[in-house]
Amino acid sequence: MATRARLGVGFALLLLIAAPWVLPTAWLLVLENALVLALFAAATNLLVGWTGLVSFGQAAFYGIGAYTVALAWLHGIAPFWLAFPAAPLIAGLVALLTGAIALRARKLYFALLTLAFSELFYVLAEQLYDITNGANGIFGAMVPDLLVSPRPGFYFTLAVVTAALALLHRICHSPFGLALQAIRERRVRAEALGLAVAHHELAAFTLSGAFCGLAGALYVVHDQTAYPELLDWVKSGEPVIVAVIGGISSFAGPLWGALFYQIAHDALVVLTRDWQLVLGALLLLVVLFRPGGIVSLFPGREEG
Amino acid sequence: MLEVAAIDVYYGTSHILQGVSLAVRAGEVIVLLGRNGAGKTTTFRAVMGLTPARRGDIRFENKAITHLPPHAIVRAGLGLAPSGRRLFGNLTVAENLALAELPGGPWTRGRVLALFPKLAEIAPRRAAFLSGGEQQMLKIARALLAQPRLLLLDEPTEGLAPVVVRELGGWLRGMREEGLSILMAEQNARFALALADRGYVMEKGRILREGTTSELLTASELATHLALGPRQRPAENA
Amino acid sequence: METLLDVAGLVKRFGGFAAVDGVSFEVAEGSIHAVIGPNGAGKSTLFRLLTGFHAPTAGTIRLAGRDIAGLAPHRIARLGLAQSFQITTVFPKLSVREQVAFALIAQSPTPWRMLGGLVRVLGGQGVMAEVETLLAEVGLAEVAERRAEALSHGDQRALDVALALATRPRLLLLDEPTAGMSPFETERMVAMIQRLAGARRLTVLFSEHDMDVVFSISERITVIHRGRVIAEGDAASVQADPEVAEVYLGSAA
Amino acid sequence: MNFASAAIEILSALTTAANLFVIAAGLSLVFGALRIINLAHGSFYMIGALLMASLFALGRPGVLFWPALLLAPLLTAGFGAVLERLLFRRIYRAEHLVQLLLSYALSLILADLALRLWGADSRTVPPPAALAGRLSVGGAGFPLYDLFVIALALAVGLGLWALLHRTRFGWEIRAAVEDPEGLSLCGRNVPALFTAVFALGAFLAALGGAAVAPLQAIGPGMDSSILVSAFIVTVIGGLGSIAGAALGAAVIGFVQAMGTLWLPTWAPAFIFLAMILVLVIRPSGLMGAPARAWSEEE
Repeated sequence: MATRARLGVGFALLLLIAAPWVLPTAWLLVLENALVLALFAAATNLLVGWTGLVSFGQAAFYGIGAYTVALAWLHGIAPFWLAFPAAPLIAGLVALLTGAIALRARKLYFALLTLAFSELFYVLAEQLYDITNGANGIFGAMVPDLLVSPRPGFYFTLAVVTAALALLHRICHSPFGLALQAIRERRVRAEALGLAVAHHELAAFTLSGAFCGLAGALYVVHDQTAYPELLDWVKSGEPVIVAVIGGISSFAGPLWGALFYQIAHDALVVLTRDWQLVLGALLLLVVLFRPGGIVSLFPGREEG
Repeated sequence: MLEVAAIDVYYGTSHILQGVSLAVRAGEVIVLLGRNGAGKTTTFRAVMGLTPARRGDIRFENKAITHLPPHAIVRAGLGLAPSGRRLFGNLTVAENLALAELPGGPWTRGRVLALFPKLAEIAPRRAAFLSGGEQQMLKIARALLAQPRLLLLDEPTEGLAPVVVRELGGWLRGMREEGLSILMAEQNARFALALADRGYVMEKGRILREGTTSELLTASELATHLALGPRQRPAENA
Repeated sequence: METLLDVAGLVKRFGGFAAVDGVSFEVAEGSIHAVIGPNGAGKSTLFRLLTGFHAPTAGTIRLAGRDIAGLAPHRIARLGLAQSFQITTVFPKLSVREQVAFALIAQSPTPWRMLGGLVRVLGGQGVMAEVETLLAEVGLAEVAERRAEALSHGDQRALDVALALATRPRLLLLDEPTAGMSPFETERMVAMIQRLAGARRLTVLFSEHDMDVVFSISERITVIHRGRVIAEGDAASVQADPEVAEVYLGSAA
Repeated sequence: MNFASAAIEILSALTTAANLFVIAAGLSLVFGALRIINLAHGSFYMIGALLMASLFALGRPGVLFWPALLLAPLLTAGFGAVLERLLFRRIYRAEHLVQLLLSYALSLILADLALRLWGADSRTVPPPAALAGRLSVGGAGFPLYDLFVIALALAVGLGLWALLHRTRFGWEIRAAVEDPEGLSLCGRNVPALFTAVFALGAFLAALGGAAVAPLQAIGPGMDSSILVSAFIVTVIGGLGSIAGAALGAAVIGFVQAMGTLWLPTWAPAFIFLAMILVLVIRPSGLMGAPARAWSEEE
């Protein structure tokens, strides 16, 4: 990272640490939502932006992360402090298994297969009523009291998201991340150069799934509920859109996108019922005229 | 009838044609010679509007066609029989021909089938299952049905058995007698020069030489550019 | 000289059409060997068979004694056969240095080992130094920070070769290395091939339409036509071969 | 469950499948010729249904059913043509992410606009009097309108086949699927053809929406619920193949009918499992579209 970028990140962290003492609680929650969304979007972007694999099924892993925490509480399987770290592991394991199947298909068919898996898990969550409470979802005191109060909850989320993003950043800028980009640019050539492309794609899918699962577990910390729509394909579209609006070709893009999306959403939902219209129009404009996303508007900041 | 004046053509950022100029007069058969990758196909694509020229002008019968869409260029009287297996393979031969026929010109399906009687025999077959010679026939027939006054032929002998190449020469002479002008890109120099009035030699996106058939047949460049003789290379002892 | 590549009875059929129809030839270690032939002769298919992008219908391909016919492309690459492509296939959005580094680390076997930092995994400065050496060797040191899509055509082809070299090949396969190049770029490429064969003791097998290039640098030439070998020998004998002349000039109608 | 109610369940599943075929055929046609993935296809379906309801409500009850059934898809087709000219034309050569997102963005916008224009309340359209009854066979009463929807799908299937194989327009579409450039060399205006094909796709989606109006409540949310089903049908059959869409619809109809009979709660899961299974065995669907000839050249 360039010095300027380091300074920027440090400054942003300072602002975020100060936030609970400055912002009203309502806005603190918006910010917390934005942090979780940022992780979800950055994790999805490991596939979409870095590897060139368009997945419309990342909500499956997000939802599995959320359900891990919620089900562990509902059935008294494990305490929160065990269930929470287990969430990304279980989501990653499911991603490994589904990825091994979905990655047999290419491009559009891959996107649709991930969508099918996401819908399959959605149906499971809805129909396994005895286990999941079905469409009613699970809600209750599944999170330690400490994390429910605004400031500690915010700091917990901030700490987890920061650590996870640091790790993701590391992965994106490691040789592995470089290999993923090479796959995105020219899959055949990457293979001809000796790269085991299929293994790398599966590794990326698994990692992305694990980080999405972590984001889902954080969602539960925040809202103390899990319900089937968390696994739906519409939910899967969200991190992709956030990443695209922010800019998929840089690491920072999805983070800016998440901040922008969450604030715009929460502000507009109050003002107008046309949030979807605004989002659609914005996405249309970005896709047609600003394929680099929000980050491409900043001068001299192409790579993050 | 066709004037190509100093066109530049790019694929993305790579500069493929650099100031290519050539002309075809009514009734002429012109051959464009050059190795693979010399820019012959790109020249044809630019003339037909498939890869529009970024600079320069293309005029056909004194009408500017440089920026017209391909179908408008076809309707202006230019036809292209492209190289390779460019047929609608899932359509039958009859469907291919019906699709290609435009009204208001001398070529009807009946007349084309009279020129290529073989096509009538194989009319119900899917084009994907034709032999190389049959495909070439169908491609030319298709181009004729668009009623061109100037026909562009890209590598008509490519992949054809020698017998079929001779036959192709016969068809082309027949078409020429019908008053059609022809611009043909070929690697088979002897075949092309036996038919043509004049020719151009292309190399690396430029026109290297222009001349009559007899001039080109004897030109030393032809031997060096198309055949096997080594050329002097000045700075080559690195 | 030892035989590095031994192709015997190679056949590739697509449906009923034999694109490669019983091709046999040998490439001696350390030599510069050309495969030529008119358009559609089967050169591209032959190269795809050698690199594993097609599986042969019949025949064997031995690289240093080991049969590589039908192996996956990345396996063949790891066994020491690298190629540069006819249509330039560098990675457009990566910088020149990044993609040469990638090509070097792609030789590392597992994704998991690649998760750490770049320099550490590469074993310290050594590999980054190798990147710089390679860049200097192909004349790209000055444009190392640029994205490949911003390079000239000649530089892209040079980068293509650098990527192939990064796999530390024994045999370098070049598919029409000077296609679409200006005369100046062509000379640069020819000089580079000769330098690589000389300094790196690399075996080079290439296809080419520019006969000046073919005859000025090849030690041995294999001519194929309609999927078969019709002549083989040094420049003089191939030039003198009447069948070759027939194939290239065509017969009058 | 007795025989009569089982038969009615099966007929109901068949009706759904038949209607899905009409919608999926449009999706597949557009993909085949234009190579574009249209996530706004469900929006055309919804707009068709809403227009149907509005046009129907213009006249005295029942009078305008048949005109509306024709007019609603025609209006939607016109709207589709406009969208093709303004938006989709720009992204034919773009990567699939761009296509997915642009059409998804459009579906968001259309959903919101529909909400504005038609409101959040759902509407109903009764079937015409002639089709309101039931056909009694062996103790089971089959709703006549369901039979009509199945007949309509058969007619659409046959009509599409005849269009594609017996008319010049159809040959042009099939030629464009393989090689649009070659078609332009035949002097055909390919961009105009693409507009027409896109409009035809929108027409089929809207026809599905209009036809389904008497069977369910019409309102917001119809778009996203149908989209996934239509995609599953299309993907199982193979994108770009009309016959594939028919086959996909038949598979889905069968799976759904069996699921409804034996394990009603799991029926939706079976559909996704069927899709996963098909794609794992045949990664481009049962009857995947042929690749464009010229993209395969060496």
